[in-house]
Amino acid sequence: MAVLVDGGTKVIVQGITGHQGQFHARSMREFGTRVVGGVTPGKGGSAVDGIPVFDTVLDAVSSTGANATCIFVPARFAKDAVFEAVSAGLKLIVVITEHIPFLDAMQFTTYAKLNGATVIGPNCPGVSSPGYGKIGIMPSKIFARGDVGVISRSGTLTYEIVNALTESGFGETTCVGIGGDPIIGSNFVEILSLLEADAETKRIVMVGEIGGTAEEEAATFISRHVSKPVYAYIAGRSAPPGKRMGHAGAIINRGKGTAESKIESLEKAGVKVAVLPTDVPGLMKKGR
Amino acid sequence: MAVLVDGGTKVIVQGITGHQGQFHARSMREFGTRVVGGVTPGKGGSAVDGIPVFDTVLDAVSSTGANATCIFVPARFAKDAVFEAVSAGLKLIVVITEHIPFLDAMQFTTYAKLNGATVIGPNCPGVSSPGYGKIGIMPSKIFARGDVGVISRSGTLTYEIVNALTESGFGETTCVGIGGDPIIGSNFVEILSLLEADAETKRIVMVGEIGGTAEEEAATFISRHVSKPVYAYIAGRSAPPGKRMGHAGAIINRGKGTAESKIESLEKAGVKVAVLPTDVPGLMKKGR
Amino acid sequence: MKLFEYRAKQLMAEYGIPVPRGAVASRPEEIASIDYPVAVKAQVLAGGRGKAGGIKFADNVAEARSRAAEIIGMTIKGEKTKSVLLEERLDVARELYLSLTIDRGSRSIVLMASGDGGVEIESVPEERILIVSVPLFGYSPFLTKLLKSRMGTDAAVTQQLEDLALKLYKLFISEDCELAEINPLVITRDGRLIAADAKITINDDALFRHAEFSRDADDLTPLEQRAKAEDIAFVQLEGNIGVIANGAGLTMATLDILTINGGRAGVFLDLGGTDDPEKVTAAFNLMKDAKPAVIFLNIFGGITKCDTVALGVKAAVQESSIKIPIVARIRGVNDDLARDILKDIGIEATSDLISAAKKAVAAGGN
Amino acid sequence: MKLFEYRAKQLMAEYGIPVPRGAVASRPEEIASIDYPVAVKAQVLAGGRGKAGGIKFADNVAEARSRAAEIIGMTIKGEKTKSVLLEERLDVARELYLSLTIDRGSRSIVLMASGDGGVEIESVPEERILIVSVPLFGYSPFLTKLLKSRMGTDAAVTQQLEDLALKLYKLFISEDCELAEINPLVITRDGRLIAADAKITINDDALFRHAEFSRDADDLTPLEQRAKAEDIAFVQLEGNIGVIANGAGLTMATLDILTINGGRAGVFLDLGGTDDPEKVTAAFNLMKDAKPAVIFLNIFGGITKCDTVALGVKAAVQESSIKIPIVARIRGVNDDLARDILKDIGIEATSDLISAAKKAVAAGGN
Repeated sequence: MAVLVDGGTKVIVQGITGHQGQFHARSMREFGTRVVGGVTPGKGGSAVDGIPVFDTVLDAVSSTGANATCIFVPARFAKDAVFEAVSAGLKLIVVITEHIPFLDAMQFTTYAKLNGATVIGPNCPGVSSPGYGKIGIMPSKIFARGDVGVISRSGTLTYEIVNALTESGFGETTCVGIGGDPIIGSNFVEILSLLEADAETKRIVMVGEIGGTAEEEAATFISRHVSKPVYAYIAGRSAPPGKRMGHAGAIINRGKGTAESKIESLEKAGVKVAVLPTDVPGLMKKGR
Repeated sequence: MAVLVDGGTKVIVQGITGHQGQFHARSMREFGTRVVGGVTPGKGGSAVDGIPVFDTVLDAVSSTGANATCIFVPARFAKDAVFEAVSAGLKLIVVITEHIPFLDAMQFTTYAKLNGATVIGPNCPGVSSPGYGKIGIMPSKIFARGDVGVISRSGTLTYEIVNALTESGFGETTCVGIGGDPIIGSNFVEILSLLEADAETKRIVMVGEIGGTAEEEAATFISRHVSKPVYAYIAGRSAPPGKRMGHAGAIINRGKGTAESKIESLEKAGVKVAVLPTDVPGLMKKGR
Repeated sequence: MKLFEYRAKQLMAEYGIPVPRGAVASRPEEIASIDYPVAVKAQVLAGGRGKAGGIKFADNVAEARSRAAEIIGMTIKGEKTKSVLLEERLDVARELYLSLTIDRGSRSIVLMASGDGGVEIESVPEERILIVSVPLFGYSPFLTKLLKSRMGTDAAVTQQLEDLALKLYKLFISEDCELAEINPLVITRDGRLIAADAKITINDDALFRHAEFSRDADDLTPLEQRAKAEDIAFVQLEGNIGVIANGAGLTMATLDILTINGGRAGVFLDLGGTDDPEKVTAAFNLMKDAKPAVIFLNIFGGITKCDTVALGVKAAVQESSIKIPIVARIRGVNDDLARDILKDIGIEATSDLISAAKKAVAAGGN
Repeated sequence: MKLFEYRAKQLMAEYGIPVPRGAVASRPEEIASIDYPVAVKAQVLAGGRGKAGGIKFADNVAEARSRAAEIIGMTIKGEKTKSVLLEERLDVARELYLSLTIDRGSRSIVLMASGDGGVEIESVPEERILIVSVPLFGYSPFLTKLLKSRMGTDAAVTQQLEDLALKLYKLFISEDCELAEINPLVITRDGRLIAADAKITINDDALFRHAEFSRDADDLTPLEQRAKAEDIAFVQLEGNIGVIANGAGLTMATLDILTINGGRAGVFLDLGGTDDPEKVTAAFNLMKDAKPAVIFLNIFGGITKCDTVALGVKAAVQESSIKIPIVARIRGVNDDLARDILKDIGIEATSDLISAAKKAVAAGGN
């Protein structure tokens, strides 16, 4: 099996008639995802590449039985889009949109949590389960079905590492890009617990970066609750304090969030931490 | 074992220096409850019957290791009191206070849920686990340790039924008064799932009343998830529509919330429903 | 607390919600100039006033006064009409339904809407009603999309609808409502959205935050007002047995037991968890003035001690010379003491609920 | 976006938070009458300006002007001082600390407070700091109790503290802050609570809701401003290698790899997930003006196709005649095409990250 996206996943795309929405709806479908509908207000009744478009998420859900959504709407409409998805009963909400205000993200992640919905993102590449499908914008070609679960705060860096894994003969159960913003719907810990419970996942790769204490919390969780081998890479060893390194979340503030602290915590929890991102497959081969 | 209140429960009383707080703190302690502290702003450093009083819940928790609270503060301060308890990390919050505005109750039950805290009430008699302790205002003498779990929206009516059970030779694991208001922190379903999971509880008594659809939802839950025999009594068969019957929650509105609908749902779920409250022990003896 | 239509509309107008032009009058003479056709509407809290003749029409002052004279004083479902609302008649194109209320299950505020307004919402098929929780952070634009989709409104009306829904939500929160309902919400032929009828219920427990509503407490009978002042739950029913019990659940159960045994409760009075004999005395005095055929006292003592209740009963019977027969069932903490006290004043209290209920039914003459 | 102290205080004053009397000047001549002793404070965003000589004192206009002349133009931690804030000197009895910020873990707004103000909060022992989430429904009175208990304030100051905390919370929410910090929060000898210093950071992603802050964007260097306009993440560092990569994580990893191999990045430039060659050209033009010793291009093509990037590079090199040596590592979607395009303009792109990084370090002369 896989986590989050599996054989039962039926996805709608909020913002399907936009450039990104249209492109990735097609790419998701080509990867095997059941993309059952799209939503763009005022365009209900039309279709994009044969995918029916609805005015509201509620209409889309009642017509298609969708249980997940991929959100591409502009930042200032993203909060409302997540509220609408939660309100319509969707339980997996992947928010690709970047540059969403913190207060908006706080509100929609909270509202989703209260209603038992899982939010991935915002500002994330999404979720891919090779063999089942993907929700989001990860490039399809880098994946192969296998037994590695991947969790990452980064996008391209993850592709780099997944690609290296695949080229070294490994493959993935599910790869989850949780997003690089300070306020995200699912943290390492939530996804680690899903991967730990997934029978097919035999080992886990965690791609972290500077900023916040999510990696430290993951380390504590791993030492208590994760039995599978975990490999990690932490980006930002050379980042100076006070500089935001591209991601809104990647900043060393008030002495917190350094790569050193994260690496030390993870190593204490028994995680093998790679010095270079390209070292991950090598570490894993040693572990086999 | 018991549910909610057991050997590990350490209670503080918010509003301990008031008439009710003081009286019931003593009564709880006499019932075997570990009442470790009280909170009244401005009275920190004093004591009530040897129980230390603190200015804030945070002080009380850090000094005593309390994990539960019983709230007696006046209605207009109740929301803040629950926020304070949640903020201090307490995981069981029993709100005795009645006449709390709905919007306040919506806010504090939501905030508690988000933070993984269980609220019982408001406007409830609390929780009693004979042999371990009680949090709230239930009269101590009616209880005996036994294997019946009791859940009720009512106060006195529950005492009547528990008393009848005890006089008929039954006893209780835990008796939970969930409260008679429309907005309450824990519904039948939440408590049913705790009692179903509790090894010592062998049978369950549910005391419902007109208003809302909590009993109907409980019936659905019982038919799916409860293996233990359930007995019920529903008050308000003779209540006319549109009249609020004492409890703010006890009203038949828009054709919803009738005793007939509740009884029918429960009977369909295999629950034995008593016609008179005093019939419950008799039904249970037949079931043995 | 339910507000009268005119008061609910004043409140909506304060929040910027469009309501018909209108004026309230409690005597026909108060009706001054009218330069448009009006509806004369009885101001009662009961539903169905239209069918009961509580809404009439008039084209000028003289007609309006005579219609008002017909309506004021009229009794509608047991409620006496004290005033009328004179309101411009709208040129109606469509009638919609919109309300906000509290939902127990989701612990949230729920928006209900339908394109089928002007009838009781209970009679509208469920698939034609939108029922959706408002996110706890407030009204959000997707709700407007759902309203538009369900009601089939055009762009211009949808814009008015969003504005109105936002204001209604603000009113609901700020005024601690339990219900805020607009039915019908009218679209006029010239494309305006107007709240043609309005029902607002304020959460009683939040009235301490809303002193301005205290003068609106007209929906209570004099006895209900007295009970409220004493913090006693008081419900007027149809039968002839006066029930005094402690606790809402026990009181309801007592009613049920009486009904099963062929009796009917006339007044329902819940002492709650008191331990004050004076409150018991007040309850008996209230009950005396409610004039039931028999008083059935049913107490299960816990927090409320039985002897406390008995002392209150004794004081009431002695001070106010209550002549109504009293049947008492007393059980729980200090019930022996209580029985002795009641015996002193000639009341034989039993401990068995069912037999006591049967006795009360018999005494009521059923 | 960080606000200058004077702007942060203006904002606080708008919300009713007491701040010292003061005036801002960007030239000494602007300083007019002063009838009280003042502090002349450099308006820079860097911390530690006091130690760097950025705060001086004056008792009259002449003194104030000459202190201002000394401070304006001063470079503090690499930041040039453009203006000074002249502010009444407070008669300080105590210094407290108060701030609101965003907490990732609890996804909430967090209130931090301490009785030990006037020093960096990092230097205060943890057990002397209150850190508590504000409930998502807003400031609630229990927080005041916690503040009082932690700061040891008397009743009169506590009342001012609650009022101030409420206003700071309102400011935080309404202005989409990331940080709102008052340090020190001063209690004067006559018992008034005043925000003696103020730090406010506005959430960049929420600036679309706050047009009024656009004129405050002075904390960006000219290159940073250009990058912002092009929606390119641009970070100025200390080394001599200019890094262009796609994606924040990959860019950081590239920096780390350079560092491990003995190099140091001077500029960090993240294309994000673009598929527009013009954005790549813009990035190269930016990089050219940042004048690194070598440009290291590291692309992992996915959404961003490698050939798109190569076309952008080609355009930049040809149009703007970039003379800085370019080391390229290209991998992923269409990397063959990309390598061919780059070959045309004399750039030999490799696919191996580590060897490319070593080459860049060597070219940078490290």
